[in-house]
Amino acid sequence: MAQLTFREAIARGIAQEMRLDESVVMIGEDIGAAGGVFKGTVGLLEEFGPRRVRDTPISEQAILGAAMGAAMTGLRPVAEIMFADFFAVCWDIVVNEIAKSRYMTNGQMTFPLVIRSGNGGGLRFGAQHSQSVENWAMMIPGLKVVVPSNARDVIGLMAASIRDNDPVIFLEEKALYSSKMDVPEGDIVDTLGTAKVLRQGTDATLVALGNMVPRALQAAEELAEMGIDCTVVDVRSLVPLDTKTILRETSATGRLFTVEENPRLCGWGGELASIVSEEAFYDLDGPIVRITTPHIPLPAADALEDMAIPSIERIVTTVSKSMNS
Amino acid sequence: MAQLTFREAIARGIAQEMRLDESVVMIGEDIGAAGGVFKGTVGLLEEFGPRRVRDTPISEQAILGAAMGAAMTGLRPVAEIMFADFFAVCWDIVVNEIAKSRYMTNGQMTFPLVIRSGNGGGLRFGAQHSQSVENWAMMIPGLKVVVPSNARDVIGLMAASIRDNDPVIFLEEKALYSSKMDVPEGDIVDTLGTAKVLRQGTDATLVALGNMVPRALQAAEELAEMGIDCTVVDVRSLVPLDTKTILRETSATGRLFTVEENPRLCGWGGELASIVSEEAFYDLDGPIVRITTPHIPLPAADALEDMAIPSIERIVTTVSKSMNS
Amino acid sequence: MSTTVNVAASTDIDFKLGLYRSQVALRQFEKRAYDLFLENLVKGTSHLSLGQEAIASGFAAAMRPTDWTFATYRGHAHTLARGVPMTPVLAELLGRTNGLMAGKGGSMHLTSVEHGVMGSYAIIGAHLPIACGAAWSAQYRGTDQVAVCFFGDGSTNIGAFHEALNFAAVWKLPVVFVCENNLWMEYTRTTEVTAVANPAADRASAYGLESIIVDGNDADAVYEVALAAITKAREGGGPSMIEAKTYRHGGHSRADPGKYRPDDEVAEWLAKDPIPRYHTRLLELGVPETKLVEIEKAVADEVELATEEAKAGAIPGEDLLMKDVWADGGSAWRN
Amino acid sequence: MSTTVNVAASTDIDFKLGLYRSQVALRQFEKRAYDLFLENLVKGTSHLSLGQEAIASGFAAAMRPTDWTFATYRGHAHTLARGVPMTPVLAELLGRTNGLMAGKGGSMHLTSVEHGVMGSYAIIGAHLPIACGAAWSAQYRGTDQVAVCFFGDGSTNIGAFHEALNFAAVWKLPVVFVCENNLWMEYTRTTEVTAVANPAADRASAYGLESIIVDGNDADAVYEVALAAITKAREGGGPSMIEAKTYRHGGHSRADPGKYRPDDEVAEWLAKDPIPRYHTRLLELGVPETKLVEIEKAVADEVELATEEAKAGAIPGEDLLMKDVWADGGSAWRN
Ligand SMILES: Cc1ncc(C[n+]2csc(CCOP(=O)(O)OP(=O)(O)O)c2C)c(N)n1
Ligand SMILES: Cc1ncc(C[n+]2csc(CCOP(=O)(O)OP(=O)(O)O)c2C)c(N)n1
Ligand SMILES: [Mg+2]
Ligand SMILES: [Mg+2]
Repeated sequence: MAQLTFREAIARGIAQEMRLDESVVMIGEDIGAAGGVFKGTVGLLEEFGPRRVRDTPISEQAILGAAMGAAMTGLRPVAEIMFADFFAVCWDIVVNEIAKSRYMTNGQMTFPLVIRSGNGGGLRFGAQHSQSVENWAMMIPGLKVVVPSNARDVIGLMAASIRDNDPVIFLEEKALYSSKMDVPEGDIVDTLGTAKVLRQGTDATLVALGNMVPRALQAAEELAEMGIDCTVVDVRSLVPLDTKTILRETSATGRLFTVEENPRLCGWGGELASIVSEEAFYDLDGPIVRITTPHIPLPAADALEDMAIPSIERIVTTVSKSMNS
Repeated sequence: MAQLTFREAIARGIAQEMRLDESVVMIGEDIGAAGGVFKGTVGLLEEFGPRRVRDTPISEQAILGAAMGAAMTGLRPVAEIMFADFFAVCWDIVVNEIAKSRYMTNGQMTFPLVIRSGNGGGLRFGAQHSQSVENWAMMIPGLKVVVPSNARDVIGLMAASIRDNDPVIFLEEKALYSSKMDVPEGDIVDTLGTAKVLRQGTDATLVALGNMVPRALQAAEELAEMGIDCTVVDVRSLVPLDTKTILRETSATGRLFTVEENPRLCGWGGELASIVSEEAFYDLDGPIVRITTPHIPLPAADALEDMAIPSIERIVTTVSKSMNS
Repeated sequence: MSTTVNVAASTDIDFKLGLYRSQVALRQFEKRAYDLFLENLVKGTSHLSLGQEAIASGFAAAMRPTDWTFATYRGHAHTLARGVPMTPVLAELLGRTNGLMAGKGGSMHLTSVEHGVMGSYAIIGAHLPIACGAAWSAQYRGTDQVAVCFFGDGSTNIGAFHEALNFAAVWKLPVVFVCENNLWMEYTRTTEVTAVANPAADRASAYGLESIIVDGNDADAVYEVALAAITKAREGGGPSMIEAKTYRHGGHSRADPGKYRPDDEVAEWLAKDPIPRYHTRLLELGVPETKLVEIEKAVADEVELATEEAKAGAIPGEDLLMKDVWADGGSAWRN
Repeated sequence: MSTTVNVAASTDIDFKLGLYRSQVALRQFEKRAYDLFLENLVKGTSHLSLGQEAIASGFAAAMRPTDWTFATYRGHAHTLARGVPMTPVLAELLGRTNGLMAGKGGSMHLTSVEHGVMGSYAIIGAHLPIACGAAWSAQYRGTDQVAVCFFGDGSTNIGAFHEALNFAAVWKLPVVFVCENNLWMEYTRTTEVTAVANPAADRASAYGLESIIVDGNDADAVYEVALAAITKAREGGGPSMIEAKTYRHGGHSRADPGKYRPDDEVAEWLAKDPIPRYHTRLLELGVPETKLVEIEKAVADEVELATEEAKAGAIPGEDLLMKDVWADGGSAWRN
């Protein structure tokens, strides 16, 4: 067991796979000597050399195009898009090319690649460097979407993503980079499409993702003190989606609350609401409630950003109000 | 009254506004002499001249960047992105720049611009020329999203979009371009954020958008023959969203079915499901059911594409099965 | 296979007959595709390379089977030139299960990995960076494969072009960029919206590359320049960009008659049709006319057979619809 | 206002003193901003132009109040140089209601429409096409406004750069593109990932433009070249691109010490610091030292006052949070 930060876990997860498989290569801006702007790739250039860890120009279309072309010819690239907001400058390569080409070619091509990116707010970077883009990706057929909430999961899900033969959008919550936890030594490999029940309750089910997971957990503790006993589920991957766990845990309590960092419209919580209200309708005891950032761009000022993103307090208030009404 | 095609209505709607307001200008690929690849801009170069109707290089970022810069300095550009799939090559300008800049500047700038684009499938163009992108746009705070389902609405909603002081993504359903209807003479101006109840029923509410509206209507006729009397609502604009009408009509029948051309995940129907299952939960008599394209890229072959996109038959079967279970 | 074989071959009559056959095959195939489009058997759209055949044929002749082609929506010619049989290509246009991708891709997305045809891309510019990726992979794995990437004159104004060219130059990637300059975008003349006269060649220096222009209607000239660039790439000399001047005989797509183009321009280029030109050259080299007629006839038979086989293909069903979104062969996004 | 006034002014001591004051103001302001960052009063991030002041100051001096500036995340200098007061800029960095955008934009998005500062853009390349749009609007409306667009050396490799340059050239737009080449991207040397030595100037010809390089650490030189380009644009002569060679004294952002750069390179450029250089030049022109000290002192007082005022600003509340998504002032997406 060693205390590991979330950012160190990124490098450890990648290194674990690079040691095993020569076809795993890295590409991105400032990922080499600089170790990444978020220090998620520290040590990898030193261990694997510039042939496998390559810095690029500021050319996101070239980065992802290169990853795609390399994947279709036998490599397993791990590409970095520095901030998730920058997906917007290379979105075509992601959604029209990488996501669709296997299907369009009737399975002639596979794209075993991972695109890592710093996701979400909380760092006062303003509207162009703070977006949660998990739903942009979830919306596109042909992409897998992984969003770990802690260092241990980072390693296991990174390994699973690199080993996966499909394109994976791997989102690293910027607000969690400096979070720490004890992580066992040795290789860790997890499974995509498995949600985790982090807390078992009887009254309501809170389903959260990424940076919202620790907040949901903390809110559940506070709600318990108020007499509301919550189940907390960490979604971990939006595609594949562990609907079994989510439906089971929702049916068990009869109430679903989603905790989403994204601005409201078309967030993953809406998708969950539609699945639950179709498939577990008769198990529901009350309204499905979504706790999200309002449908606004994220402001830069700390005070404003803190008001925008769901806080523990807002989760507690929303759940208790709804449960008591 | 004159019979007008959907594509003719595009040009008529734009011309109506260009005659009134010199600041309305057009920009796009092949929109001038060629009249647009879908012939949606025929006659506009002739009437308004090359100063107001300008052809561009194949540079979508430049097209939308130009529209944005022009809008912030007093023009009201109507830009064309030929196929909605191509939003992916200029997504940054749409989501990070146009959508956010008013908010980020604390209201110093306004962006009265319209981005028109040929949207959706049905023309056997394959996965890179057939996407429904309304949800891509709905997901982004700061964008309005309009999707008309008939020629008359095209004119009225186009006028409303051009007059609106916010950026509007105006999606023209490719499958409807050749559809025809009687349209009154004279100027037509509609209101964004108003859904239309096209058919009033008692048993279930079908909410549809764009190309799915005529199919939902036809399905309702067939369902009526089977003894299921449906309300049909045409959403018309996703942002602003007429939740009042949708909640009212859903509560009245107690059942909601959405008919969406988009692949399933994070479609607008999920958003509706979440709104309804929170705000009209106690009025619901049964599960909320979404009828969508499966979560796959759209195939090119006619037979396959027809299987993928919700058909009248699939709507009828899904609704009747769910209502009778 | 070594490059010297090819170099020798270029002076060889049999090699030239092969180039002739290739061009004739592309021509006859696409004429048939057009007929089938007019018969409403080709649904959706289709973009023909009629008049531009010398480029696809000349390049294919300079490539090894292990090399890679990246094409656009106007990709029938590039696909066939690499040796993909006519039947699956035609069947793909018809949306049948015996199509190259069982109907799932359609005319704009022809792909045959087994022939090194690594896809046809319908978003302008996208495949230039993707071709870089394949070239990177060859470089990384130490194979001597080369990626050849075709695109149009109008495509030089999109961002991805710029990113790919710079990236390829900096990484010294084994990729050859080929701009088929047929003067027109869809319905707009490229020079009207482009800051330089030669949209690719005049920009080569912006990436530290040599400016190379070739007569794209002369298969021999194309072959020579292709071979030089491919050999350079194969030997670690990095990327090249070649601008091939040509013209499309027909419209941009579907049934477009191409009326926006001046009559005299069309006439001038029809007179430069690469196929009659090559025909004449072969006669001048002493090839008997009968030999050429024989080739044309053999191609015609091939087209006929492909048409029959394609038309006989089955209509795809639900099994194909839900297949191969994922590497496991399925399309499930949930458990 | 006419251009001749400015041309005359450039030979004028008062004008030069103005240029000096501007550079000193940018310098002192940003040093203060850095201190406040270290005090954790500037949250998020901040990108300083220390060492690059001559460019913002030289250009601003050549612009009319009605002209437009488009800047990047490294935009403090460009914002202040256009005449935006220090207090709202500093307050914006501190996230206060008296900030330029009431805290909603932050350091990377400084905007003051009333001063022609049409935004600071934090996605590399995005503002080049947007500047084209403003220039188009000036052209369309027949005003003689000019858009000036600043960006870094590393930004020349992104697609939007290419699209904007071609577009501006083809439409002959009144826009001036200014590449501030400070040799580095974030932590990577630009020439290591760029195919040409001068990332902007060596690409001008790809857009039919003249290759222009200027010493970006010499405010007079910058002013001259700026005025020429702006005047050309104003008179309908179309766009220009200028590459200004410079260096950032500090790191890329936040508290980055910039250690990845060789010591001798840093030393070489510190010796070329534009402000001492300009100071010396003014002394040589006979300006008394006391005059310069007076300017420096006045600026210091201004910074002091701005700091106090900024710190006194209120913390923004919920009303601001939900304001101005839409032109109606609100944020409602539903009824
Ligand atoms: C990003 C993008 N923008 C626009 C289009 C629509 N489009 C398809 S082909 C074409 C013209 C391309 O011209 P050129 O590059 O010269 O190739 P050609 O068709 O002449 O072979 C256009 C504008 C597209 N497919 N992708
Ligand atoms: C599309 C995009 N990619 C990457 C970044 C991250 N980034 C911000 S600044 C920067 C370096 C820019 O270098 P340069 O253009 O030389 O400008 P400088 O910072 O030196 O002024 C990078 C990579 C970004 N903001 N946008
Ligand atoms: Mg062309
Ligand atoms: Mg720089």
